[in-house]
Parts: sequence; C-alpha cells; structure tokens
Amino acid sequence: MNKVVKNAEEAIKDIFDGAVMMLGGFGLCGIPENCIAALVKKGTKNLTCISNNAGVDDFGIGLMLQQHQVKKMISSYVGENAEFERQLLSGELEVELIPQGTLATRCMATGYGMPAIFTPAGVGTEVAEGKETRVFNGKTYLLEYAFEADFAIVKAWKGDTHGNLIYKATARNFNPLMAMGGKITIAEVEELVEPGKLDPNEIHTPGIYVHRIFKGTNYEKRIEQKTVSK
Amino acid sequence: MNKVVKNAEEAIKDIFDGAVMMLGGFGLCGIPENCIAALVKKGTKNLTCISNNAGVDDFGIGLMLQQHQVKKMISSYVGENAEFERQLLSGELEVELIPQGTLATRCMATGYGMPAIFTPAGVGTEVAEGKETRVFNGKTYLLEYAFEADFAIVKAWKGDTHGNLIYKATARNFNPLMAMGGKITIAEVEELVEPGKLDPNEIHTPGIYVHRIFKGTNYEKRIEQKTVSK
Amino acid sequence: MLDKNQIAKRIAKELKDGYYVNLGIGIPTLVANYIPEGISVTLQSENGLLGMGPFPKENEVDPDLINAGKQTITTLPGSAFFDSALSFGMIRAGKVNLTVLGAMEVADNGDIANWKIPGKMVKGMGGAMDLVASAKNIIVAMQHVNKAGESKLLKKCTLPITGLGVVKKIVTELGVFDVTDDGFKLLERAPGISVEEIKNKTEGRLVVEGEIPEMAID
Amino acid sequence: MLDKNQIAKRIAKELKDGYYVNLGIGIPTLVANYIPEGISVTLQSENGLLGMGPFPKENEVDPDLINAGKQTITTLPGSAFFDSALSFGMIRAGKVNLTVLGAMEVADNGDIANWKIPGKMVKGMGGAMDLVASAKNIIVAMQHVNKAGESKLLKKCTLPITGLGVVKKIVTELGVFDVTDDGFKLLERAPGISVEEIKNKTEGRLVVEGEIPEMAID
Repeated sequence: MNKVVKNAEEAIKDIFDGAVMMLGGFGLCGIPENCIAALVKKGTKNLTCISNNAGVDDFGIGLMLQQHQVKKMISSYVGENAEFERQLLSGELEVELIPQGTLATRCMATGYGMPAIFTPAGVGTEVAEGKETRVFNGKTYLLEYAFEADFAIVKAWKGDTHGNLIYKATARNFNPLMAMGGKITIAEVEELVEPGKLDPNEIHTPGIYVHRIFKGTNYEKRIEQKTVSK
Repeated sequence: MNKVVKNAEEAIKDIFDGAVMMLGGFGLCGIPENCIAALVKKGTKNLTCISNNAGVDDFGIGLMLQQHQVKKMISSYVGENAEFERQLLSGELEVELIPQGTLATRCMATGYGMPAIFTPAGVGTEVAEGKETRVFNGKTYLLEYAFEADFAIVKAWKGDTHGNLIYKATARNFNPLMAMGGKITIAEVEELVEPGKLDPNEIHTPGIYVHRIFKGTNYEKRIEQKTVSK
Repeated sequence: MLDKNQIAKRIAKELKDGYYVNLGIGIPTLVANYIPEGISVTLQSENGLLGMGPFPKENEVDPDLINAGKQTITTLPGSAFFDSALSFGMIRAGKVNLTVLGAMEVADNGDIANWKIPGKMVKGMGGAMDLVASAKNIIVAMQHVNKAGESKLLKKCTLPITGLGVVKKIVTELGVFDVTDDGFKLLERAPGISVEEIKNKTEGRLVVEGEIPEMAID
Repeated sequence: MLDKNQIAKRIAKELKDGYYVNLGIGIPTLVANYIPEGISVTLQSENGLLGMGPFPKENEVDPDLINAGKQTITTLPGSAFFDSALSFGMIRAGKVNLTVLGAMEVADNGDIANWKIPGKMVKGMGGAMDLVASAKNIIVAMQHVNKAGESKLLKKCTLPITGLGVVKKIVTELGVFDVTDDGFKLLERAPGISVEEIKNKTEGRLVVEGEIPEMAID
C-alpha cells in the first residue's frame, strides 16, 4: 500500500519512448517540475504530451521541447514558446489544439469511466471537423472521447503515502483531472506525510487514482506574469 | 450577494405543487431535515423527488410520503418504508428505479452542463428498456440524460453567506451533485459563517451553484443501522 | 460444506496486497474479517469512502459516517471522502480491483441476477448494477442452492438480470468456480463434498478437469 | 470616441448585483475597475477560482495563485478554488451570468472569430470556444475597425470561427450594439460620433431606429 518512490528518476523510470502522457498544470502554475527535469535527463523520445500549455522556452515542457523529446502536443494554448513555433513550422512537432474545457473534461471522463462526453465547445468551428454532433434540447453538442494516457504526471501540494492528494489554490487546475486519467499516475508533492495526517474531508484526489508518489525538491515555481498592485 | 434566508420556511416558500426536486442524502445520512419538515408543514403536493432513498416511515422523505405529498420517487433503493410500499402497490405513488451511480452522474451532468452521459450500468437489464445503447471499445453503454430539477435541496456541514459549502464525512454523498443540479438550489447548513471563514481550498460546492442558504436547527441525524464494536 | 465465515475466508485468499475492494452486504462484508496477514487492502464504500475502518465504539458513533449498508463505521489513517459520482466514477474507471457481492442466481456465462424477485416488493438495485457493469473482477459469494433446493448456478438466469457476463468467480458452500467460456469450472471442493454432489447441484454447464483438490481450511 | 477604459466602463454598466462574471484578457479585464457602486459581482477565472481579487502587493505574490491570463492575483473573502473541469462545468451549465471578451470579428448574426489568423502562428483557443459556446450572455469589447481601417462588424466572419451565433452585445469605441435577428442594432453613440460614421464603419447589417442617444460619460 506504500506508494512512495525515492525521487523523480525512480518515478518515471519506465516511461518509454512513444508514451502518451498527461502533464498537470496551467501555464507554469502547478506543473510537475521534478518529473519534467527527470524526463529531460532520461532523454525519453517521441512523447505525446496532453497538457493545457507547452511551457515557455526554458521552463516546463519547453525544456523537453528543447531536447526534441516531444512528438505531439495536445493543448488548448501554446502561446509563449519560440522553440515550439520553430519545431511546429519545420514539421518536427505535431500539435492538436483543443478547447480548454474539452481538454479538462476529456481527462475527467477517463477517471469517471465515461468513454465520451458531449460539449457545445467548438461547434461550427474547425475543431468540429470530422466529429459527430448531436442536438439536445435544441442545442448542438460535439461528441468528444475520453483520453487514453499511459502515464499521468501531476503536482500536488500535500500528499500521503497512500497517494491521497491536496492541491494549493489555482495550482489545482488540471492536476486532479489528469491524476484520475492515467493508467499509471505519478504524483510529486511539496509535503509528503504519513496516512492520517491529511483530513479525509479535504482530499482532492483519493489515493486510489495514484500509483507512485514522492516528495519533490527545489521547486522554482516560476511566474509567467508577475503583476502587482501598489 | 448575500444568499442568506431566515429559515427553512422562507427557503422553500416558492416550491410549488408538482415541482421536481432533488434531495440530498444517502439513507438518513446528510438529508435536509429542516427543509423536509418545512415542506411537510407547507403541504406542497404532487412532488417528484429525485433522491437516492425514500427515507423511513417516520423520518426523511417518509414524512412527506405520510402526508401524500409525493407523486413520484426517482431513487436507487427504496427498501425500508412500509408506507412507501403501501402507496406504491395502491398505485398512488410512482417509482422509477435507477442504478445509484447513474443517479449520481445524471445529477452531476446537469451541474457540468452535459446533456447526457454514457454508463455501462444496467446494460442488458430492464433498466435499459427503451434506452439508446452505444458500443465504445467493445463495451456497451447506455445513454442517460441529465436531470432537470426545479429545486435542489441539500444539507451541508458548513457554509458561508456566498453559498460556499463543505460537507462532513459520508454525509457528502449526493449533496454536492444535487447542489449543482437545481435551477434553484437551497442549502441548509449546521454552521453558517461569514465569507472568508472557510478556506477556499476546502470548499466542496462553490457558491455559484447555491441560491439560498440558512442555518438549520435541531438536527436529529437519526441512525438507521447503529453498529458498534466492543 | 462451508459456513458463511468459511466462504468469506476463502474469498479473502483472493486478495492481493494493495487491492482496493468493494464488499457487498451479507457474506461479502465478512471478508473484511479474514484479510490475510501481510496483505494490505483498502475497502471502498460506494456512498463515498475509501479506507473503511471497523465499527465504532459506542462513544465514537457518528451519524455522518456510515457505509453503503447504512451501518455506522469508522475511518482509518489515509481514508478519503468523496461524493457519490466520483465514487461510482472510480468504480466505472476500473480503479477498484475486486468487488465481492451476493447473488440470487448466476448463469454459466457470467450473467448475474441479484436485485429483484418478480411478485415481491422491489427495493431497488442500489449500486449493484453499477458495480457489476464496471468492476474489473467480480467474485460472487452465495449459497449453491436456494431454499427450495434448486441450483442457483444456472444455464440461464430466470430472475431479472443485474448484469450480463460479468461474474468471474463464485464461492459457494460447496466449492470454488471460475466462470469460463465453457461454463462453471470447478477449482476446489469444500471439505467432504464430492464432485458428484456438486454436479447434482449445478444446473449450468460444469467443467471438471482432472483431480479437483479439496480446499484447505485453517 | 471611447478609449479602452471608457469601453470597459460602459460594459461595467451592464453588471447586475449578484452576477458571476468571466472577463477575458485585454479590455474585458479593465471592466473589473469600474464595477458600479452598490453592485456586488463575483469574478470567475476559468483556471479554477471564483472570487478573484486585485493584483497582490509585492510581498503577497504567490506563484500558485494566478488568473487565466497567468497574472498573479489574490482571493477575496468567500473565494473558492476548483479544478478546470468544474470550472468549465459551471460555465457550460450557465451559472456564469456574463462573459466579456475581445474579438477580431463579429458577424451580424452573432458569430465570433477571436482565436486564429490564417498564416500567423496559432497560439490556440484556450477557453474561448468553451466560453462562447456556453455563456448565457456574451458581450464583446473591441475596436470597431482593424488597423487597416476595415470594419470588424461584418456580414460574415472571414477569420476562423470561435463560435456560432453567440454574441449578444458589442461595445466599441464608436457605440453600443445589440445583436438582433435583423443585425447590429445601434443602441448608443460614443460622444461626438455620428450615426453616419458608424454606418460607414459597419460592414454588417446595421439597424438604426429613431434617435440614437449619445452615451453619458462620467
């Protein structure tokens, strides 16, 4: 029942070339920094990454892009990344753009054992091309399929050795949805505690969804848009 | 932005004869005792109640059954209620039995703006009669529609005046799902606090789903099966 | 012939370390009493709890903390609460490794009937249809014959179906059976029970290959 | 002619007490600065927050607390965090009363294009398609013409569509428009702007009925 692994290297050691991965985070907020660093070090190639964003040039998934480890990004927004743009234009990198809510719900659907969901997002747009539509109560919806992922890698604030997770503030974002969506789910946490230290009422991701957990180190938590008021 | 009403009477005053209601709770655990009492007192008739259970003879929805206020129950299990059985056999009461997970997910679907969901529960059984089926990855699923409810009545442990709710232990059950599912959602809580007193990280139901909230009184919290160890 | 506790004990041997398990009402509940040493399993209660603990002491009883059988219970270190949709979500997603439940009838193709008897007041299926349709591995704990002495292991269920082709294994007072493409495959006999008796009491297709070992009861 | 802040201020007048509002990036964000007195609105940020507060003081900056524009922000008393699926769930369910966003083009049937320019690097639609497809009430804040001087209020969008028939109201530097079955209905003129100028700069069907009042700027 102890799901603890020593560190990121051990957690990701069986992630294989060509794997499909979900990576939690919104922008650079709540991203699994330790696992990304370990994947860069390991040099795993041809990865398909389901992640809302693709990081920036020198942080987050951008670090994996620099090493040409990513074959395909499935994201809603890939704005701030020059290397991404270069690889995309050169044909080296594939990208599939998906509305943010659809992305989130397709991850969640997997964790809820629902093979597909209906959403109005993208109806009448190029996102709908080739997709099945259906009208309910006069409104048109797209049928969108649950995601299959070999691995989900998430970042939480606190976790226990049974894999129960609690996220902090808006660093929650896609993390609990992806935690539910992986065949193997790896969680890195800032604080790893013994069972019983977390209030069962406050758990965001029940441990049943989590296969490996470790205490991450040296979180940089880079800020994309530091905006302050006087 | 203040959603506070004085008491259960005020909270339910516009619930009309023939209304479709969701009522939170599993068995007698986490049921909206105050609102049920107020509905009994008001004498509203011909109600359709979406609730996992139908209470017992002299508690929970059973109290409304005694007063012949319920036209139809939509539930997964209606076991322990003699008056229920009498009304059902006499044709006075309609009942629609739905698998528990389907019931929960159809409430949730409403709150997530999903018109329908797919579930394997009930495939090949009388529950599937007249329903659309679809095969995904070799497995057959039923298409089940989101519930429409005029009112959702839920019971929470703590709430704030913005309608944010926190449930306790297994008294959570259907409450957050139904809280999301009502056109009008009424929450009764054991502790009603000012905004800022609840940790935003620990909210189970964000206030956007809740229209009215009040501090309930005199909770009996009857236990159906008191089972102790020595 | 096994008693209820022995059936539960035999099923408990199917548990593996780290399993998440959902136990139905009746004999299945007793399985929790026989979890083998060195094996750690987490019990899921479909009303919204992972990590179900034992019944509470008199002074610990909490009406807000019950199991799917509506009994007062406790939590354990590492427990988590969640709502009913997520609870059945994790079941549908195949995250619960094993479901143990009772049945009125099982067919030799794995069909199960356990929720409704025509002519009797219907109480409802509760979570049974969700569980049988979704669980990866379903073991049925039940009596081999009904009160009228008729086999409950059938060619075809006569009662209203709960789920189609879902049962993987059955433990009765007479033996242990896998549900295979060829029917009920006898794996073990209860102490003192002959293959002959099992054949006589099994209406569905029964597969008996080679020597059938007698179950070890400790 | 309205400046960006005046456009935001005019949109803020559409807010009602108790509204839950999602503000897009750009001019829409400025709306938060002009919430009328006596009106309480709750800002939703689709990355998982209800009750978005102002930007933090230097010493309050928390990298784990950002808005959908990835800016550091704060919470307010009564805030709640949630995941991205529930966030778009509440949007799809119509619980957010008003969405304000920018656009490259709007057609006179309410179609909107605001995510992609052919030939330019695509950054992605983010949450825009979910928001426009789901929101009950959508107000677009934008410039009336593009840099080339061409109308952005069109008969038909030329850029890739974000959503069909979804825009309800538009506020530009020139005026306020409802999207009706008959096209853009001019409701108010910006100070000093003539109906003639608006006609000249609107390619889509424009409805002008009676006297069009000049907007009050305070």
